[in-house]
Amino acid sequence: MTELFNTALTPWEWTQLISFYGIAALMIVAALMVVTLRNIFHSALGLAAVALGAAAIYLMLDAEFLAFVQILVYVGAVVTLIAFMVMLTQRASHGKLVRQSNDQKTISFIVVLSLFALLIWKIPTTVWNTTVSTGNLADAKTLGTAFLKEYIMPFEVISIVLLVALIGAIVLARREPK
Amino acid sequence: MIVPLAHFLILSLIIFCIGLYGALTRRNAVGILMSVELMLNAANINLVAFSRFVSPQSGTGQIFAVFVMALAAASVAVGLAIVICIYRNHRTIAADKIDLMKW
Amino acid sequence: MLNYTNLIPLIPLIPLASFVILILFGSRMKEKAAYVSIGAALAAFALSVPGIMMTLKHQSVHMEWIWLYLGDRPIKMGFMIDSLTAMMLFVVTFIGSLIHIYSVGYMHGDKRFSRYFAYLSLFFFSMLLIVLGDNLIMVFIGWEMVGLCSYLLISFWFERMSAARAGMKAFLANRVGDVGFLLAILSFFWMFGTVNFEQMAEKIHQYQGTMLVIPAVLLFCGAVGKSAQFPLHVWLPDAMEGPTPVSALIHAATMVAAGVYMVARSFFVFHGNIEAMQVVSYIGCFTAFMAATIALTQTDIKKVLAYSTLSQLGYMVMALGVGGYIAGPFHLMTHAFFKALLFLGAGSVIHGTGTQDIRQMGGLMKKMPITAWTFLAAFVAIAGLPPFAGFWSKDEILLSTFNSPVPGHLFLFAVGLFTEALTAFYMARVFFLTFLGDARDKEIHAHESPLVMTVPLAILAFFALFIGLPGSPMAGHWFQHWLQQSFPYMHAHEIHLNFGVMGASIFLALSGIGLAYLMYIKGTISPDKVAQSIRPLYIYSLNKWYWDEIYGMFLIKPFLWSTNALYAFDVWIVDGVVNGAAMVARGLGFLQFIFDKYIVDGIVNLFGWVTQKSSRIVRLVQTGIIQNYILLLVVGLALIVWFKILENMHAVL
Amino acid sequence: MPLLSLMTFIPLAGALVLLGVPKSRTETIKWVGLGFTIIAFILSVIVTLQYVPTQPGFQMQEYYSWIPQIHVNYHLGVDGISVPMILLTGLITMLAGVASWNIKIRVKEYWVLFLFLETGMMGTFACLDLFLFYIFWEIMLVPMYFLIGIWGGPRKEYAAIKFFLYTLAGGVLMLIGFLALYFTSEPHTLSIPLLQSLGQQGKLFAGNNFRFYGLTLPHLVFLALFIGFAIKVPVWPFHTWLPDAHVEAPTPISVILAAVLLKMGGYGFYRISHPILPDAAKHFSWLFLILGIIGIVYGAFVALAQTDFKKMVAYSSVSHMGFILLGMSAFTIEGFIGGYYQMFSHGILTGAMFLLVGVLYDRAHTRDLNAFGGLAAKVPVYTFVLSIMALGSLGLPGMSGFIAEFFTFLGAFPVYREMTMLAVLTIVVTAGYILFMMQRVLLGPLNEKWANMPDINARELLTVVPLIVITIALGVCPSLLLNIINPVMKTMMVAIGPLHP
Repeated sequence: MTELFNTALTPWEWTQLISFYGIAALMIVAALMVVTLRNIFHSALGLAAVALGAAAIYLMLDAEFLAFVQILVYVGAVVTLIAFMVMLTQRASHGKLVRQSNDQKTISFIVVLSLFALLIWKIPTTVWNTTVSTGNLADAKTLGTAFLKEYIMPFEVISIVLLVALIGAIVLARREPK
Repeated sequence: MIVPLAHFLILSLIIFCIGLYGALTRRNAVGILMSVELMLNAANINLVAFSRFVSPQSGTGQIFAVFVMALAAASVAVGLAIVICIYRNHRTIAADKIDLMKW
Repeated sequence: MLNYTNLIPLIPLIPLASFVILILFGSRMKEKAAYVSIGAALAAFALSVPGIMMTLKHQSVHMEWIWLYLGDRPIKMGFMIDSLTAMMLFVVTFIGSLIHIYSVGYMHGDKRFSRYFAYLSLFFFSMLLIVLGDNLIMVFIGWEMVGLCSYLLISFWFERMSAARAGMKAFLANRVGDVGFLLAILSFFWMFGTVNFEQMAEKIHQYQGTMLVIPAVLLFCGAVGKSAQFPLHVWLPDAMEGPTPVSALIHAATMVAAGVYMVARSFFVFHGNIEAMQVVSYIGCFTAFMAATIALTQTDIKKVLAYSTLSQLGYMVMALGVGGYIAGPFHLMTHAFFKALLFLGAGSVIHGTGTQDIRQMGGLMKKMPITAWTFLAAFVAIAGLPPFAGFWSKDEILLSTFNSPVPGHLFLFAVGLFTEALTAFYMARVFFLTFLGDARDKEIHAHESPLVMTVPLAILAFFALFIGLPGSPMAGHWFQHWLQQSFPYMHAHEIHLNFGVMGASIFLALSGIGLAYLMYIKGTISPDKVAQSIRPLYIYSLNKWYWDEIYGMFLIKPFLWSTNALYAFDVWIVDGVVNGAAMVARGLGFLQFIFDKYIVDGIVNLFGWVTQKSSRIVRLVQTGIIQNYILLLVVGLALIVWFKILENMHAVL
Repeated sequence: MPLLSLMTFIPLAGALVLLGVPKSRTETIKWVGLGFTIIAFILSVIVTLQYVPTQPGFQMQEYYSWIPQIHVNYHLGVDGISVPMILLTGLITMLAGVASWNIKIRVKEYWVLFLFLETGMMGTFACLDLFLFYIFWEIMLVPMYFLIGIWGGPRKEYAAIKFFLYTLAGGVLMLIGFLALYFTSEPHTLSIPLLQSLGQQGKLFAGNNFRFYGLTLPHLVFLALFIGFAIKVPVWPFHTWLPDAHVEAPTPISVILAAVLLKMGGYGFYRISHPILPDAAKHFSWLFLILGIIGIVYGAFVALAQTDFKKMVAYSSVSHMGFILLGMSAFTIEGFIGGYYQMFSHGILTGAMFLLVGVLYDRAHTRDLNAFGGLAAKVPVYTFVLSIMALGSLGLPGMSGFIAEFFTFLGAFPVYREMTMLAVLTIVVTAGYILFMMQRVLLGPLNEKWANMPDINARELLTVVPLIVITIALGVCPSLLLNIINPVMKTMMVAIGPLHP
C-alpha cells in the first residue's frame, strides 16, 4: 500500500484512483441509507444507488458485460420490484411502524463490528495469489462460451431455479380462492 | 489496475457489514430484503475483483456473479410474494412480530 | 422250471396278500370277503403239501437270502421245511383252513365280517413266518405279529370293555415274554454271531462254556409268554373274549403252541443244559397242574377249555423239559386237533344256545347231535382213552417223564398222572353238563349249527380220533421216527413200551370220568357237598388261584403308582429345576431391575433433569423471530472466522 | 448346479415371494407355500438319488470363501449321515405343509415363517462349516418361536419362551465348544471335514495340558457340545421343554419339531461331537449310556402316566430318543446304525403320531385321552391308520421302529449287557402306554359325545399314508436306508475305533 503512494502515478491512474474512492464513498453512503432511513422508499432509492455504484466498479474491473447486467437486473428489475413491494405494503410501513429497527440493534452492531474488525485486520495482511494481467481479458464472448460449454449444467439449473421461483412466487402471492 | 485488490475487498466488506447490520436490525421485511441484496452485491464485487486479479482470462468469477444475480432476482421475486402473503394474513410486515417459527 | 424252493415264500405271502386286499377293499365285499381269506388259507395249505411230502421222503427244503448288511455283517433270512416244520405246517394250514370255513357260519352277520377275515389272514401270515423261519429273528418277527393278531382278534368286539382289556392284557403278557426272547436273540448274536438254527446248533455243539443257561432260560421266557405258562398264563383265560373260532385257532391250536414249537425247534440250546431244562420242566408241570385244578370249577364252557389248554400246554412244556423233544410236538399236534374241535364245538353250542354258562345248558345231545358227537370224539381224545389221539401223545409224555434219569422227575410223573385224572374229570363234567341230562334252562331254544360249521367239525373229529395212530406202537412209532429228522444232533433212542405207565394212565382217566359220571349223571355224589367239604380249595380254584388279584396288587398297582410318581418327579423336580433356574434368572433380573431403575436409570434421569432445567433457559433462545436466529448465526460465523485466524497465526508461528 | 444351495434357499425364496402376495388371498398363499415345500422336497429327493453311497467322502460340495479373516467358508456337502435327514426334512415339511391347511389366522405370516424354518433345517443338515451350522441352528429358533408363540395353544407364550431360551442356552454352550475348536485347531479352522480329520489323527488339542478337576480341554469341549446337542435331542434331564412345546404347538409344528428338530441333536453327535472328539466321546460313553437308559425307561414310564395325548407322544419321544444315546454309547457299528435308524424312524413314526393327534384334536378340540372311547366303531379308517402308527412306535416287527431298536440292542448288548437288558425290558412299558392309549381312545363302548365325529378326510390321509408306506418299507426292507448309511458308518467306525481297543 505504501509503495502505491511512493511511485509516481500517471493521470489515468490518478483518475482511476479518484473515481474508485469516490464511487466507494458514494456506495457506502448509499448503503448506510438503505439500512438506516425511516422511509422505506428512500431506502430503495439507496439500493439503486448502490447497484449503480457496483456497476461502475465492475466497469472499472473490466467486466463490462456484468456491469450492464447489473444495471438491468438490479436497477431494472430488483429495485422496481422492491418499489412495488413498498407500495403494496405502504400502510404497514407508514401507519404503525414508528421504530424502524428492532431490539437487537446494539448487540448486532457489536457483532457486526467485531466481524468487520476481524476481517479488516486480516484482509491487508493476507497474501492474495494475484497474477498480472497479460493477454486478452475475459469479455462477453468468453463468458457466453463458458456458459454454453463448461457451465452449461449450472446454467440450466439456474434457469430451472428461476422458473421455480417464478411459479412459487405466483402461487404464494395468489389470493386463496374462498 | 492501479487500485489494489485489498481495497476492493475492503469496500465489499464494508457494504457487506452494512447489509448484515441491516438484515439483523431492520423491522421492515422489505428492508431486510434490501439488506440481503446489499450483501449479495458485496459478494459480487468480491467475485468480480478476484476474477480480475486472479484469473483475468477465464472470467470464472464473473460467471459466478451472473449466477448470484440470477439467484438474487429469484429471491426478490419469491421474497415479494412471501411478504405480500404475510401482509395479507397478518396485516404487518414487521419481522419481530412474525414468530411462526417458534412452533 | 418252477422250483418248489422258490415257491416257499408264497406260503406266507398269499395270506398276507389276502390281508392287504381285505383291509383295503374288504368293507365293499361284504361277506364275500371270506372267500378271499379261505382261498388264501387253502392255497397256503396246498402249497405246503409238497413240502410235507418231501419230508416224508426224508428230504428237507431250505432257502435263504441276505436281508441286509449291518456294517460288513450280512444278516440272512430264510425259510426251511423239515419234519417239525412240516408237522406245524400241516396243523396250521389244515386246521386253519377248516376254522376259516367254520368262521363263515359263526361270524355270519357281524358288522366287521371282512375285518375279521383280514385279521385271520394276517395271523396266518405271521404264524407261517414262525413255522417256516430258519432263524430266530424271523421267528421273532412272526412271534410279535401273531401277538398283534391275537390282540386284534381278542378285542375284536372292542365295544365290550372286557374284550378291549383282555386284548391288552394278552399283548402285554406276551411282550414280557418277548423281552426274554429278544434278549436271548441278542445273547446268541453276541455269543455265536448267528441266530440261524442250523448254524447255532453246530456252534452250540462245539460250545464248551457254561453261559448257555441264562440265554436258554430267556429263550424259554418267550415260550412262557406265548404258550401262557406260569407266571404269564393269566392272559389266556381272558383271551376267551374273542370270537370262538379265534379261540380255537389262535388260543388253542396254533399260536399258543408256538412256544412249544419254538422250544422244540431250538432244542439244541436246552439239550444238556440241565438247569434250563429243570426250569422248563417244573414250570410246565406246575402250569399243567394248576390249570387243571382251576378248570375243575369253572362254569363258563370256554373258560374250562381255556384252562384245559393251559394245562395241556403245560404238559407239552413239561415233556420238553424232561427231554421228550418228540413227545412235546406230538402232543402239540394231537392237542391242536382235539382242542380246536372242542372249541369249535363249544362255539357251535354258544352259537346255538346263546350262552356260555354250562349250568344253563344240558340235554343238547338231542338238539345238536352233530356237535354233540364230534364233541364226544374230542372228549375221548383229550381224556386219554385208547386208541384215540390224546392217549398216544400223553402216554408218550408220561413215558418220557418216567424214563427221565433226573431224580426229581418221578415227582413230575406223579403230578402228570394226577393231572391226567383231573383232565378226564373236568372234560367229562363239561360234556355231561352240556350234552346229557335234561335242559336246565327252558328259555334256551338250541338249534343245530349250519353245515358250514358242522362239516369242519366232522373232519376235525376224524383227525382228533385217529391222528395219534401214526405215533402208536401199532404203526411202529412211525411218527416219532419221522420227527427225529429234525433233531439230527440227538441220538434217536428206541421207544420201549411200558404197559405199567399205560395202564395207570388209562385207569386214572377212567376213574376221572367215572367220578364225573357219578356226580353229574347219576347224582350219587352231590357236587355241592363236595364243594362244601373242601370249601377253601373250591374257592381257591374258583377264583383261579387269585393270580389276577396278586398281579394287580403286587405288580400293576405299584407299577402304575411309579409311573405317576415319575411323572410328578418330572413335573416338580426336573421341570422344577428348569423353572427354578428361570425364576432365579428372573429374580436376578429383578435385582438388576432395581439397580437399573435407581442407579443406572437414575444417572440417565439426572441427565434428563439437567437437560430439562438447562433447556428451560436455553429455549429462551428460540424466539421464532428470524433475525434472532440470523444474529446467532453471525455470531457463530464470527467465532469461526476468529478461530480460523488464530489457527493460521499458530501455523505461521 | 449348486443343488444343495438351491435346496436350502428355495424355501427362503418362497418366503420372499409370499411377502409379495396380498394378505387376504389366503388360498393363493397356501398353494404357493406348499408349492415351494414341494419343490424343496423334490430337490431333496434329487439329492438322495444323486448321492452315491459307495463313494467315500462328502459329495455335491459347494465351497466359497466367505469371511476369510476368521476362516469361515460357505461350505455345503452331504454324506450318508446327512442325506437321509435331508430327505426326511423335505418330506416332513411338505406333509406338515399339507397339514397346515387348517391354520386360519394370519396365514401369510405363518407360511413365511414356515418356509423360513425349512431353510434353517435344510441348511443345518447340508452345511459343512461350524459357523454356518451355528447360524442355521440358531436361525431356526426364530420362526419356531413365533410359530409356537402365535399359533399355539393356551400356554403358548410359556412354551415358546421355554423352548427358545432352553435351546438358546444349549446353542451358546455349543458355540463355546465351536470357538474352542476353532482356537485350538492349527491352522484355525471351522471346517467340519478338516476338524474331523484333525481330531481323528489326534492333532486337536495336541500339547494342551489344561486340567479342570481332572477333565482335559477336549473333555470340556465335548461336554459343551454334548449339552448343546442334548437339549435339542432332548436327553433326560434336559427334556422338559419338549412336552410343553409339543402340547402348545399347532399340529404341523409339532410334527416338524418331533420329526426334524429333535434329529438335529442326534445329527450333531454323528456329525460333530463324535467324529471330531472321538477320545472324549469314548471317555463319556458312560454318560451316553446312563442318560440314554434313563431316557428310555423314564420316558416310557412317564408316558404311561399321561392323560394328554400329545404329552404322551412327547414323552414317548423322550423314550425313543434315548435309543440314539444308547446306540452311540457302545461304539459298535450296529449301535451307531441303530441309533441313526432310530432317528429316521422316529421322525417318520412320531411325525405321523402328531399328525394323527392333530386330526383328532381338530374334530374333538380336546386331547384328553379319557374323554374318548370306542372311536374305532365310528372312525374305522382313522382307527386303522392310528393303530398302524401306534404299533410302529411300539416297535412291532415289520416296521422301522423295530429295526431301529433291534440294531441298537444288537450294538449295545455285547458292551453293556445288564443295562441293555433294562432297556429291553422297557419295550413292555412301551407296549403298555401305546395299548393303553389305543384302549382309551379307540376301544370300549362309544362315548356318545363323539357320535357324529367324521372320519379322517382325504387331505389328512394324504399326510399320513406316505409315512405309513415308508415305515413299513423300512421295516421290511431296511437295506433301503442301510445302503446309504452303511458305508459312511463303516468309515466312521474305522476312524473312531472301538470303545475298548
